[in-house]
Order: sequence, then C-alpha cells, then structure tokens
Amino acid sequence: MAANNPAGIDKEQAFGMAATEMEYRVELFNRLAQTCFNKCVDKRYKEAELNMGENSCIDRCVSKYWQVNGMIGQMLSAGGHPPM
Amino acid sequence: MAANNPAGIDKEQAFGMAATEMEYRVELFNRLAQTCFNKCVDKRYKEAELNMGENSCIDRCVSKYWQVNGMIGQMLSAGGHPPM
Amino acid sequence: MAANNPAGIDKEQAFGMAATEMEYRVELFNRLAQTCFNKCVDKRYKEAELNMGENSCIDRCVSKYWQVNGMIGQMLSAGGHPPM
Amino acid sequence: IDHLQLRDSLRMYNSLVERCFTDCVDNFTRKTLQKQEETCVARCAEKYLKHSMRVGLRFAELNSQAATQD
Amino acid sequence: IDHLQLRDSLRMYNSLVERCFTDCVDNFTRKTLQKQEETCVARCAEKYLKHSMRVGLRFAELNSQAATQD
Amino acid sequence: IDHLQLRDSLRMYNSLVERCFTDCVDNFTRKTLQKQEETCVARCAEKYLKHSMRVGLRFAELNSQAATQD
Repeated sequence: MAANNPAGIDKEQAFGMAATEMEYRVELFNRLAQTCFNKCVDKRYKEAELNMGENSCIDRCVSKYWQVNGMIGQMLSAGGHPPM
Repeated sequence: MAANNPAGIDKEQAFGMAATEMEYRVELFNRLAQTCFNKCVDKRYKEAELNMGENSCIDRCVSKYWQVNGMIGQMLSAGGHPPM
Repeated sequence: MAANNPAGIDKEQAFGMAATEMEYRVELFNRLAQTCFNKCVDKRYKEAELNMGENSCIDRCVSKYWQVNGMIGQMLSAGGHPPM
Repeated sequence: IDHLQLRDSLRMYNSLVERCFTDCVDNFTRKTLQKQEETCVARCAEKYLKHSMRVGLRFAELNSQAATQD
Repeated sequence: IDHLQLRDSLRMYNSLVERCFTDCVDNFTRKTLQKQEETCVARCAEKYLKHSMRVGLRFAELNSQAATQD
Repeated sequence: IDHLQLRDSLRMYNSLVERCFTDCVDNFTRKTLQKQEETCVARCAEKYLKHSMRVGLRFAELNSQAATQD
C-alpha cells in the first residue's frame, strides 16, 4: 500500500523526524533543568521560594548551558564528525 | 481508513494511554527501587543476604516513598497545575 | 487485516525484537562508556588527549565490564530466574 | 503527540518525587512521614516547580532568539 | 506488550550490571576480574535481586490497597 | 532504523553537553562563558569523543569475539 503512495511514506518519515527532534529538545530541557537545579538551588529547603541569588544563578546557568550546547554543536559539525 | 472507523482510533488511543500509564508505573518502581537501595543497603557486600536492618529499612522506605508520591500528586492537582 | 496475513504479524514481531535487542546493546554501551569515563578519565581536563594511563585504564575497564555483564547474565540464567 | 506530552509530564513528575524524597527523607525508624519531612517535601516540590517554570521561560526566550537568527 | 516487558527486564539487567560493576570494581591494573571482585559482584547481584523482589512485593501491596480505596 | 540511530546520536550529544557543562562551569557571577571555561569545555568534549571511539572499538572487538564463540 505504501509503495503506491510515496507521499504517505514521506509523511510518516517527517512525523518520525519531528518526534525525534521534539524528544531531543525535551531531553535537552530536562538535563539543563536538573543540572541548573543542582548548581543553583539550596537543598536544605528552608523556604518554598527561590531567593534572589538562586534566581539570578538560574538565569545565568541557563544562558551558559545554552552556550555550551552551541559550542559543542559547532565543534562537532566543524570537525566533520556527525553529531557523534 | 481510520476516518471511517472512529472506534479504531479510540482503541489505538486507549492502547497508547495504557502504555503510557504502564511506562509511568515502571519508572516509578525503578526510581523507588534505586532510591531505597541507595538509602538502605550496605554497599560493601559482605554477604549475599539482606539483613534484618536492611529489610525493615526497605519496607519503611517503600512506604515513605509512596506517601511522598501521593503527597506531591495531591499538591499538584490541588494547585490546579497539570501534573507539571 | 493482520488476521488474514499471519506472516505480517511475524515480521512486525521480529522487527520489534530486533529493535529491543538493539536498544539493549545501545544502553549497555552507553552505561559502559559513562562508567569507564568516570573510573578512568581525569576530570580536570588539562589537555584534550587521553594519556597512556587513561587509555590502558579504559581498555581494562571495558574488558572487566564485559566480564561482569557475562557473569551476571550466567547467574541469572543458571538460577532459573528470567533476566530479572 | 498529546500522549507524548503526557509521558513527558509523568517523567518529570517521577523525577520531582525522586529528588524531593532523596533530599528530604533519611530516617527509616518509622514507616510514616514525620511533620518535618512533610514540610521539607512540600517546599522542595514548590521550589522545583518554580525552578522549572523559570528555566522554561528562559529556554523559550533563547529558542525564539535562535529562531530569529536563522 | 510482551516486548515492552522484555525491554524493561533488559533495562533492569543493564542497571544491575552498572551498579555492581561501579560498586565492586576499582582496580584497573589488570584486565581480568580478580577473585575478590567476582565475589563482590556475585553478592551485589544477589542482594540487588532480593531487594527488587522485596520492593516489588511491597509496591504491589500498596497498589492494591490504593485500588481498593478507589 | 535510521531515525533510531539519529535519536541515539542526539542522546549522546545531550549527555556530552551535560557532562562537560557540569565538570567545567561552576561560576555564575556572569552570564557568558569565560575563556577558561571555554577551554575546559573544548578539551572535555575532545576527550569524551576520543573515549567514546576507543570504547566503541573495544566493544566491537568483544562483540565479534562473542559472536565467533557461538
């Protein structure tokens, strides 16, 4: 059936690619969130609010994580490596 | 084809939900097991048996983990948050 | 539709098994790589090369991880346990 | 797609529970949560959610900046 | 569903191997396991399996209690 | 299968980024990477990739030995 309808395959492949891309972003977000929580948040939990120091640490942490992500991405594509 | 048979879609969706639910429980179990192993079991492995202290620690650990799971679930639904 | 074509089911099942097997190997590889990186590589990153000590540590680490994997596999099948 | 989102929510829920349990519960002489453990878990969960929201906002900003540059 | 179960078993198998390797093997001056490392791995695996079974039992009890309350 | 491979590459990419960020970045008084953090990240990524390749080679050898013994 698919053989008679190549467009059908493309759709499925496109869907697969989009799902993979989304999975990648979700994982990037989760790792970033975990890592910045570890680096910035006081684990004694003396209060339920993030204080000012924690908030600005989080902002900078996200920004730096993003830069590291971009930097390594460039290294890999420049080196002619596939992503890994 | 699916458009002519809405019941077919529901079945697939129901299957997808059941798989997601099962995945959730498996992950809950795995995290609970890992966490309680870390909290309760002596890592020097002087013997192959769990001793009495380890066994009762495990039982209490499972019980408390279950309570924390329920407590956070309630917090989230009470706060009008979706699960996250 | 599948009911009229049992061969179709087998193919799908075989594909599912192969995917599961591949997933298992990928995960084995990833855990092994992470673990040996933790055990063998100096995290101060004073240079971009692996030195001789790191390289031979990695080779031995892979070899020992492989043995542990085999040993536990045998224990489980000998004990009549299913893999877990 | 919908149930992918549900799956991701449930994963984050699981990781929130694990994190707050690990950070707040260390005493296994009883089988029910003590008051102070409950307080700790509640604060931890709040903080974690606020943290997630903040990271989500910053992440979205960076994503949309990147999209504009393309 | 069957092969989901197989997948979960294989994942637990992988995590058992990683755990016991990490806890028991720390010497990389040779490329084969030493006797004492083998003993440690064997005990670790036994303990881990017994632990998993116990947790499984307790977990099932709590699940069925929760189901009764609904 | 192709997109399973893509997925695995992206996962390894994510874990490489997390590892090098965690090991190299610890100062959050500024929002851009410092020179020394960049150097550290670059070396870390190189080392990680070389490590992965070496492990991949050894792993393939062991796999093919195992296949021969069957």
